[in-house]
Order: sequence, then structure tokens, then C-alpha cells
Amino acid sequence: MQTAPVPSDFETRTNATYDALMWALSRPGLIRDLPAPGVEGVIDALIDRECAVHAGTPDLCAYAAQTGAAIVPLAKADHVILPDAQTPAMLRDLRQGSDMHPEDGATLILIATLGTGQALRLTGPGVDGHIDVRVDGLTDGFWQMRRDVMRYPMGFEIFLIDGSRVMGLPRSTTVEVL
Amino acid sequence: MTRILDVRGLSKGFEMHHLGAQMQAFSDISLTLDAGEFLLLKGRNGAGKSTLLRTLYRSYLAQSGQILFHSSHGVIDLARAADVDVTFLRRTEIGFVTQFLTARPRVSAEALVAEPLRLAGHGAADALEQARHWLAAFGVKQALWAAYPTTFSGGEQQKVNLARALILPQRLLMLDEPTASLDASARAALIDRLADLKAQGTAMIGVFHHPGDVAQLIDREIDLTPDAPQMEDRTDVVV
Amino acid sequence: MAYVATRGGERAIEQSQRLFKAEMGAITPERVAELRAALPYLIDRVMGEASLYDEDLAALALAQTGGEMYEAALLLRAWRTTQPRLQVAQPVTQDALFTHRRISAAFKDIPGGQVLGPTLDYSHRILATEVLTGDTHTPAPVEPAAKPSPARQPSVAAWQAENGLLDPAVPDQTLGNDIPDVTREPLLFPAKRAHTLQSLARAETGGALALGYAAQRGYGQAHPTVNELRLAEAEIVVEHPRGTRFSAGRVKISQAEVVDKKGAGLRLGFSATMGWNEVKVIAAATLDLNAPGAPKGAPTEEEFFLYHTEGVEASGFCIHFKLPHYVTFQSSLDAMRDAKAKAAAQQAQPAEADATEHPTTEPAQ
Amino acid sequence: MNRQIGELAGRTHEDVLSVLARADATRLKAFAEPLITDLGDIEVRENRTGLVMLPMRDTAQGVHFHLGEVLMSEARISAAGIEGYGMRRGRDLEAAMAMALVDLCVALGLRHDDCAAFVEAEAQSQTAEDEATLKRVEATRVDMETF
Amino acid sequence: MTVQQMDAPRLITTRPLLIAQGVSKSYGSVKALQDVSATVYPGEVLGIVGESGSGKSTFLRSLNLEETPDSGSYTLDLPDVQGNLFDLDRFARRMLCATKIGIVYQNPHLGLLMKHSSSGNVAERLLVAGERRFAVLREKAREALDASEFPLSRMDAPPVELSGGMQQRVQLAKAIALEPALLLLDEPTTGLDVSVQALVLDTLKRLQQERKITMVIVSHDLGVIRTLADRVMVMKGGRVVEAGLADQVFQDPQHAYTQQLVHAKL
Amino acid sequence: MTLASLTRDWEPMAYGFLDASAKREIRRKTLKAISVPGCQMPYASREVPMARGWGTGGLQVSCTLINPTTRIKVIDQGADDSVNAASIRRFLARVSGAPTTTDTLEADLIQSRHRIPEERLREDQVLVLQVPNPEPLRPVQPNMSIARQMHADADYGRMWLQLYEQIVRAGRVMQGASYPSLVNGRFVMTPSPIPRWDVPKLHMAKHLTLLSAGREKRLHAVPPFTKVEPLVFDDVPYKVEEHAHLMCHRSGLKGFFMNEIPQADGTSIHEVSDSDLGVKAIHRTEGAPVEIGATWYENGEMGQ
Repeated sequence: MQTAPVPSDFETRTNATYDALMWALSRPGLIRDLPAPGVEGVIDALIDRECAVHAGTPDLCAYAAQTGAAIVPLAKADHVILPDAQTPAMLRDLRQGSDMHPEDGATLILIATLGTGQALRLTGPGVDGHIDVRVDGLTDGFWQMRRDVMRYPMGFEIFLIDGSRVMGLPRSTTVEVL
Repeated sequence: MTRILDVRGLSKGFEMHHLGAQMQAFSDISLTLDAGEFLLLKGRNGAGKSTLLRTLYRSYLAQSGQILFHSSHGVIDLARAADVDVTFLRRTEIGFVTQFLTARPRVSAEALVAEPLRLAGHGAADALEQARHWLAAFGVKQALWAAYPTTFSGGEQQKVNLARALILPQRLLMLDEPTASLDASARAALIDRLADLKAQGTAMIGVFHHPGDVAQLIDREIDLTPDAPQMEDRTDVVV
Repeated sequence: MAYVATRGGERAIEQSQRLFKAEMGAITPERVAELRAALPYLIDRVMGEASLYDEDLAALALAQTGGEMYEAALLLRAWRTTQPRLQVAQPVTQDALFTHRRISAAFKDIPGGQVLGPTLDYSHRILATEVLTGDTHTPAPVEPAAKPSPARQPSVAAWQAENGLLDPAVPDQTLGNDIPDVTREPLLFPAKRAHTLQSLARAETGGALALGYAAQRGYGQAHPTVNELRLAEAEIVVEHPRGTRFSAGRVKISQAEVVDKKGAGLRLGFSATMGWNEVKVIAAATLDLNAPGAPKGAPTEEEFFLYHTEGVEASGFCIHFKLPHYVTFQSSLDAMRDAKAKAAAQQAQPAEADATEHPTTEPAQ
Repeated sequence: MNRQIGELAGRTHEDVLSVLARADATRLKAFAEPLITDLGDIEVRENRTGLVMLPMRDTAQGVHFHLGEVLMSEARISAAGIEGYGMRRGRDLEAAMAMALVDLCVALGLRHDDCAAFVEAEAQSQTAEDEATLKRVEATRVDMETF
Repeated sequence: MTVQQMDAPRLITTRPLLIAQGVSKSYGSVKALQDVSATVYPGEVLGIVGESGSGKSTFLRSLNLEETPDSGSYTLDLPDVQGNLFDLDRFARRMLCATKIGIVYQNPHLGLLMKHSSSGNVAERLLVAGERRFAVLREKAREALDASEFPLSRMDAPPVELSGGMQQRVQLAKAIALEPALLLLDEPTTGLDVSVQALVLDTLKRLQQERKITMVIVSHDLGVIRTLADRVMVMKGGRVVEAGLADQVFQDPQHAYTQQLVHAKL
Repeated sequence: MTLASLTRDWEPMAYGFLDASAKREIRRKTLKAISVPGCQMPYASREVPMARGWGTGGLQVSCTLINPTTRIKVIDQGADDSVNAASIRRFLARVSGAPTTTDTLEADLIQSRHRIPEERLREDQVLVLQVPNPEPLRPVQPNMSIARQMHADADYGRMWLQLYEQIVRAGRVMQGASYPSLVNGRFVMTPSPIPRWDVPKLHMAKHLTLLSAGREKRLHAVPPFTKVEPLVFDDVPYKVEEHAHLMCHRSGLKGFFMNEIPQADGTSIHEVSDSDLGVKAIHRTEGAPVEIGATWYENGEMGQ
């Protein structure tokens, strides 16, 4: 303990991944860089045997399962990892927590394309005034459904992952389709 | 003549569950009453005079028959009318005068007398002014107007009671021995007021221990004694 | 002279620790071993409250803190945080305990009998002052019985359940990592029973005693009778990589059941802890017995006793008041001075009479 | 009869492991040391201290809850594709390693008689120790005489 | 006899403020309320009498949305208030009760913060309803306390230092501070000295007359009900056994239980 | 090979002291805390080698965020050199190898007890506040379960009532530090016991604030650009401590939060509470090239 401790590669990677995720949610609409592309790093940083995960592909399922997390149906998952948004109706099934425990709301991790596509205007905590962003790869009606199903402070968080880029949308963000 | 009351085949008895007995008060009474008319109820003790008044007022529930009251809003059978309507009519069109005052602590005589006017929608100042007028008329000393009747003598309470009961001209007035043990001047004031109301068109039906007190007001009499000869009934002498 | 932030704080910290330690002298392996051998009940108490079972570490913690119990428990708990969890053992069951002491106050005799085991309960509490004048106090040896006591003893509660006096407990199927763990997840209310019992197992003895005693004195609804009390050793049954379950050793545990006899049937309160600590488990079982339906804010309410018997948290908070608070103090001082100035200014002006005041005629009750 | 890997001279694998876990550390190490040469290439997969959480079932409602954690040492080794495992109370990593070595020997069927003799001797000493304890305990039994 | 008078001839077409229909509630095997219905018109005072355990307080607490019955409906004819109020979520219930319904409990501890100032107790209700101006809070608290005939010189004294009668006045002031559409009174004078009881009743009577507050009052004391109520509902074993005009129920009780009750108490 | 050579050495403790599972839990809860500003998120809270109540909550958050390049500043009562700040700084450096600083402008991560530095924080900085009691409702409702329900209901009547009572009894709001504040229009939080002077610094700030209570096991957050409004009546304005006119006897600074130092003659002198700001001011007076950042307060007035 006298010499300065050195973090393992795993520690360094998950620490940097979390830093990106934390700032992504703190400043919705601003894109952050992950240390490595893909959602695996996000799984490493956040998920372990205390989590219940729903993943959209067998590979992701297997990756999530090796952390010790339980693999569960979407409606029971605290982390939902999907390669695409499928139908917006699935947002209705996401865990939103309760008035007493808003923290039980899910975290939705989606693959999307950032910088092109649907123009959105974001307002809310973490946004200085408003910010306009473009997101592609989500199904029609996604944002409308997000607005319809969430009853703040209940709700869910969304991370949009595009390669090694990530954008965060906490439940407190209002998304207006332009 | 404006018809006010049309009672048809009214009967009242009391079911006394703890005795397993039924006591009949009166049966199959019919009568009518017009505006400005004064009807005296007669009969020996226990003939059901007060009971009839209370049945008409809906303090007692009729067993059968109808009490058609011609209100300013239309005709309604008081025997079966909704409670809310009865409450409303009692507040605005049907009065009941007894000899007893229900005094309430910390309510002054004048406030108590003004109350029926206020409940009927009169302004506070107007109601108070009229209340003082009637307290004076019934011989309540001015010094007592702002005092609490809970502390008054029986006689004074009775005067306050009459002022209160008669302050608001109503369509139908029931009188349950209001003159009993009144002093002469108060009795005179009462008769004046009743005459006044009668002239304004109030229909009255009453029971009096000494009918002589109100002799000049009486238009008709009905004897409730079961075996009384015949009941005078104005239905057959419709004008 | 230029103002620089001196390192005076750091130096003071260093020297204050030295001062504390200087009083105790060198900590040697011999001292630790002596503490371990001489103070088994103190060691047990520290292990239970730290929820870390290892006599050597507990003895070391006591040596390092000079017997400051709260510090010793904190030291062990913090050390615990650095260690990986290897396994979750198979649940210990009452009928599998290697029993040293087993008594019931509810019956004169019980199936399996009353076995006193090691206890000072019936001793006369007389100081052996002769030791101070040079004599050695050598305890008389136990005269062993001809036959060994059965290692395993039947359960009083099981007998009561068979006789319809108690609702039989439905054995939990939860195992391993699925058993709720307050060291890995927050304690929320209404608490899971597993959280309640785990928190009581870790509870500070004095805290549990104070609140349990309050419940016993009438601040609770139920009056406890000791249904069964055991001091025992429990096997740590772990799993070999090929799946064989085996005992990797034994640890001392205490277990108490108390019973409430006020209702239509009997009702049990339960507590167990690592190490031998009878007072704690009887007090904690009393709290468990009283918890259902306890009013909010009563000492027997779950939230109340679980928060207030957490010794490491309670002692930490208590001593944190020694930390400088001059910023918050300054903030309050500011408000206080302003309020005083306002009051003084108002005194200077005659108070406005309350014109709309009502006289009151009601008698006070 | 199908002998299971890890059984030894009529003792189940469970028995063997339980005896080794409680065996005297000094004797265990002394017995294990020479086994290393017999075992050849040994891969040490894990040798660490850590905590084993100890749950209990409450007798009031049957709920499983955690009593607390026990400091344990663990050793996990392999040779010739077979695993040896040691887990003992306390922080003696060497003793855990010694236990893993004996377990591996038993699993591989090496030095069968020596191992059997060692386990037998340790088992007897443990039984004797328990018996002595329980005789002292029995001395504290309250004899409830009947009238 | 028709409890609900659903088929009674009607003359005046006011709509009821409150309609409760078929309200039932069980606690385990105990049936606290069985198919209880009540209608209250604006400005009316409905008295509910019955012995303890008759279900009258459970019914009142249901009207205050503190209890959720197993079945039945409850509507209030007020702007922005729709549907069966038993179906409202927690938040909507709380806001409705905070702004539209006032309650006075027998036990002041249930209705008051005993160590806060009396004016603060009244102000709390205004605060919950969203008032954020200190001067307005002060003034409205003063008005409500004054209307409840509470001595203003003591408006900042905590209820714990006041007599039982005064505590009830603070509760009353709190209940009327927002001019509720409905005032619920649960044994408001029980436990008070007789003389104090009369004074509190008098205040209630005056408030009712001056402000035309619709009230539902529960009491085992027939005198209290007789003083205040326009109509009376008699409950026994969770059921309504009789209902009618107050004077009628007291003078000409129809049901055996009511007769027994009236004869025993009068 | 011998038994001794086969046997491994004892592992040193995990990087950043906390094991991976503890860090992941704090990460997950921090993300939720940021997403619902001001809402207290429960977490398990591991035991760390410091007594509960001595910054163990802040410490766990810092240990989770830290890496060898994170420049850490630790203050207690505004001072870098106070005993507890020194102890925590030493611990963080020891378990992470991260560099430390006393300069607010240089810091990436500032762990603080009771103060927010006077220099404005930037949008790449994280402020970790140690929280002894995260529950603003505690004074009016000690029972945590009921208090949680009150938050769920946004039932803050009692909170307001407390202010009403203070004005009635003392003529003003008597809340000193930990002034209850409404975050993002929904949750009332305690901003940790920072003085009233510091609360406006949280309102629409550029930096991220994480507030963590280790003993009480609750974590809440104020993200950047988030409304933080102290509870005040419309007609009784929020008042910070009257320190605007006080002057630091060491540095000559004026218009910042001050420590009062009683003197033997019965008077008081003052020194600036943000010790690093004081040091920088003195160095600057002595001619050293010191950068002092923009401050929240200018001439004793909160800037925009």
C-alpha cells in the first residue's frame, strides 16, 4: 500500500465508460466518447449479479449473463439492451419504478445513429436552454410513446449508442420532435 | 280562493316495536285549507290534534293518505316528498309555532329572531331590524334584545319564540297551542300578528287550549274526536 | 508574513494518532494471541457486531484500538470491504447445531433436557481480589460426564408446532446470493425479514439491549419468555468445485427464541448472531417479537430499532459532532443575530393592539 | 460399486473434505509437502483469503438470513485435468493449499494408503475432541427429578 | 320506507352535492360497512348516529377518502371533480381532501400538529393548497380562527397548551380555512365538558347558517345530531337502518332499533 | 516446488478501495440520481476505513469516480488544510494514486464538507458534497418511511409550515445551513449543510453536484443547468448570511463568506472561509502570477 496503486485495464476501461455515461445523462444531447465501441463496455461498467437484464440478441444475452446478472423478460429488467427500438409499444412495458421508488425505473440501452435522421429538441435539467439533435434508427412514434408512458418522477433512462459515441436521455428531459 | 292544502284520507298510527303494539292516532282524515283561512282543530284529549299537525309538518310519517301542499313551486304530497324538499319548504313556506323556544347558548334574542329571515335569504341588517321590531311588538324589553335567551324566564322566552316563529310570512302556518300561559299583552300581540298574516294570505291550522283566544280568526273547525258527528268539509262548498 | 495554507492539520492528525498508540505500546503477536485466549466473549462480541468471524483479526482489532469497541468493529468492517466473497454457505439450521448450551424458560423440562453449558448465570459475582495480592486463580476443572451430551438437540418450537401451539415455520427456499443482504443492498421499509434479522445479527449489543429492555419494560406490546436459548457451533457448509458440499469448519453462534403468550396461540421472536452473546440475542429477539404492528416512532418499530442499533453508524455519527461545524454554526449565528435585532427594533415600537380579539368564555380543561 | 472421485477408503468425499478442513494445520502441511513431487505439474488457479457468507434459517418464520461473514482461505489447483480444492477457516493460505494438495491426491488416487491413514488419524482426533467437549457439556445438564 | 327516497316526489330540482352508493367495506371477516348509501344536498347537514362499531366513523372516513371501500361509489358535484372518488389515485385524493373537504376529528391529535402554532395549523392547509404568500397565510388563518370563535390573542399558541374546546376550534378553523364544499365532523364534541360542548355546537350551527356549509356529522350523542342535523341516518352493524328528517327520526322513529335508541337516550 | 512457493501472497486491496461490485452499485444509483434531480436514491453504502458521519458517503462516490489522472481537491468548512479534509485527501490519493490540488481551478473532482468554493465551477468539474442527513423532512418527520411517502406525494406542506413557524416565532426564517430547496420543481432536497450563501451557486450551475450520505445510505444529485430554488414565501425573500460587507483580515478580500474569529477583547475578526481563495489573493498581492477564477459573488452580490 505504500506505492501508488495501479488500476487494472478492466478498471480503467469501466471507469472511463462510466465517466462518459455519467456526463451523457448530466448533459442530455451532448455526445460523449466511450473508450471502446459497442454496448459491452457499458455492460461491464454497470451490470453484475445484482442486476436483472433483458437483452435483444443471443450474443448480448450471453455477454450480460456472464456478469452474473439474471436474464429476465423486458418488463422485469432493470437494464434493457436492444440492437434497435423494435416497436415503440415496448416502451410501455419498461419498468418505471414507483412514486416511492423512482430508482426502480429501467435503463434502456439502444443502438442508434447519432447526428442524422429525426431532428429533436431537448429541454430540461442538464440542458442550457434547449439543444437540437438528430437521431436515426428508432422506430416511428418512439418519442411520442416515451412522452405518453412516463409519469415523472417515474420513468426510464435511455442511452443511445452509436459505435463509441453515446448520448443520454434521462427521464427528466423533454423531447420535442421537430 | 287559492287552495293551499288538500289532505286526503290521511291516517297515522304508531308501531311500538318494544311493546309489539300499534297505537292508532287518527284515520282517514280529509280536509282542505285555502289562503288566508284559519282552521281550528278540535277534539278531546288524545284525539290526535297535535299528531295531525306534526304529520302535516312531516315530523311524523303518515301511514296512508296524501297531504297535497300547493307551494309556490307547484303541488307536492308532503306525506311522501323528498326530505330535501320538506326542509326547503319549512325554510320558506311552512311554519310551525309552538310555545317552546329552543334557545342556543351565546345566540342573542335578536339574532335568534332574525334567523328565519336570514335563512330565507334576507340581508343581515334588514333581518336584524325586523327582529327588533317584532321583539318590541311582543313586549320583550329592549335591554334584553342583545342578551342570550338561555338566561330568560319562561315567559320572556315564549315571546322571543313567537317573534321568531312569526317573523317570516309563510304560506302555511301550523299553530300548536302557542297561547298557552302567555300574558295578556303578549297574547294580544300574537293575535294581531296572526290577523296580519291571515290578511296577507297565510293559511293557518291550529290547536288551542282556549280557542276563545283566537275566536275572531277562526273560519272553520274540525273535530277529531273519532265519533264526532260529521266533519265539516269545505270541499263540498267550493266557491 | 505571507499566509500559506500550512500542513498543520496533517501534522496534528499524525501526532494525535501517535499519542493514542503510544499509550498502548508495541502490538506484538503475543499480545494478540493473549487477547484472543483471555477474552473470548469480548472477541465474540466484536466479531458479531463487525459481522466478520475471525478470532485473530478480532483480537488484532482490539489490540490496535486498545479495546475501543466501536473502533474495533469499524476496523473489521472496513477490512471486510476489501475482501472478495468466496461463497455463500448452506443455511445453518437449528437441529444441526453442535450445541453447548440449551435452555428454555417456558417449560420445567424439555425434550432433550436443559443443558446449562458455560455460564456465569448462577455464579456469585465476587471479585477474586486474592489475585491482586499475588495468588493465582486457577479455575477448577470440569468433571466430565461418563457419556457425551448429544451434539444435536431437538427444537422446542418444533414440539410446540406439532402440538398446535405455534404455526409451523415454512422453510425458506431462498439460497445463496438470492438471500437478501443488507451489506449489498439498501435497507428499505417495510424491511424484508432477512434484512431485519441480518441487521439484528450485526447490531451493537448495548443498543439492542437498551431498546430490547425498553420493550421488556412495557414500551412494547409483547412480554417475552425465553422459549429456547442456544450457544452452539455451526458448520460452514461450502461447495467443492465438483459440487460436493462439506463443512469447512465451525463458528460459534448464539440463538434465541422468545415467545409471546398473550394471543390465541404462541408467537415467536427470533434472533441469532455470530459468537456467543446471550444478552444481545435475547434483547434482539424481543425486538423482533414486538415489531409487528408497532406504532411509528416507537422503540419497537422496525425502522426505529434497526437504525438505532447500528453501532458503527451510531458511533460514527456521534463522534462526527467533534468535526468543525463553524460554517453551519456561522450560518445559524447570522440568522440569530438578525432575529434579535428585529425583535429589539420591534420592542422599540409599541405593539399593535389586536382589535379583533375575542373574549374567551370557555373554561380550560 | 462406482467409486466417486475424491472418496477414500470408505469415506465419502464430503467426509474427507470436512476432516481436512478441520485438520491440524501443522500436521496437514507436513503431510502435504511431500505430495507435491508426486503430483507433477500443478496449476494454481486460486489461492486467496476471502469471505464466506453464513446464512441461517430462523425458527420463527423459516426465513433464511445472513448471520455474517467468516474469514476463509481458499486454494484451487489442478493437475492432469483434475481439480483439488481446499477451504479452511482463517487466513492460513498455506494450509488451504495443503488441503487442496491432499484433495487432488485423493482424486487422482495417488498415495492412497497414506492419505487414508492421515485422514483416519485426523478424523479420530477430531471425534475424540468433540466427545471430550460434549462430556463436559453433559456435566452441566440439569437433572429434572420427578416428585 | 325509502332510505334513499329515490322514488320520492320532487319539487325543487337542486342536485345533490354528495352521492355515496352501495359502499361496503370489510376488515377480514368483520363487515364494517354493508351497502351504505347517502345523499347530501348543498347546504344540508346530515347527521349519522349509531353506537360504536356501527360503521358510522368508517363511513365518514370513507367520505374523507382515508378508507378505500371494497365496493361502492362516491361522487361530489363540484367543478373539476369527476367520477367515482374511490377510484382516484393517492395524489388526486390528497389534493381533493386538501382543497374541497374539511374534517374535524374527535381526537385533536389526528387533525392537528400539537406543537406547532394554532395559526400554523390553519396555514398548513393553505400551504398544501399552494398558497405561498406569508401575509395572506397569516390573514386567512386569522379569519378562519376568528370565524371559529378562537381568541386571536392566542393564535400563535400551540394546541398542546390549549383546552379541548379550543383545540376543536383550531381544527374547525383549519377545516373551514379553504371554504370547503364539504365539512366532515367525527364526534366533534365528544369528550368535552358539557358547557364547552354546547359552545362548540353553537359555533358549528352559526357557521353552518352563515356560510351554508354542507356538513356530515357523526356522533353517538343524539343531542348533538338533533342540534345540528337537517336529516339523520341511523346505522347499526354497518348498515343504514333508518333515514329521514331529523325531527321525524327523533319524534317518530320507525325502526325498532331507532325507537330503542331514541327512548334510551331521550 | 514447495508448499510455500505454491502459496500466493495476500492480495492488496482493490484500486480505489471499493471492490467492483460496490462501484457498480454506486454508478447505477448515481445515474438514477442524475436522472431524477433532487430525489434521494438508496444505496447499500459499504464500510470504508473512516467513521460513519465523517464523509464516507462522499468518499464512496469519489472512490468510484477516481482514476490516476483525476485531480482531487478536498475541503472541509472551505479549507483544504482542515484536519478532516487532510485525512480524506490523503486517503483518496493513497488508494488511487491520483494527484491532489488545493486550487479550485485545477481540480477535476472536489469533495467538500459544508462549502462550495467561491470561484465558479466549470462544466467539466464534479462537486461531491458530503451529506450527514439527506432528508430535508427529518425535522418535521423523523420516520424515513413516512418521509419517503411524503416525497412521493410531493407533500411539502410541513416543510413550508416550518418556515411559517419560524417567521411567526422569530420574525424571520431561522434555517441556517442546509436550506431546503426545491430541485427541478419537484423534489425538496437538503443541499448538505452548506450555508445559505452557497445555495444559489447550485441553481443553473454548469458543474455536476453529487450529494452522498454514507451513514444514511442515500445519494442525490443536481445536474448542470437545473433549477434549485430555496423554499421561500413570495413576500419574504431569501436571505444569505450578511457577510457581503465583512473583510478578511489576512487577505483583505471582501464580499465572500467569512469565518468569524472571536478575539480576547470581546470583538471578532474575520477570515475568508474559502482558504484557497485567500491564499491566492495573498500571493497575488505579493506579485505572484496567480489566476483567480470568476467568482459567483461579485462585490458581495450573487451574479447571474
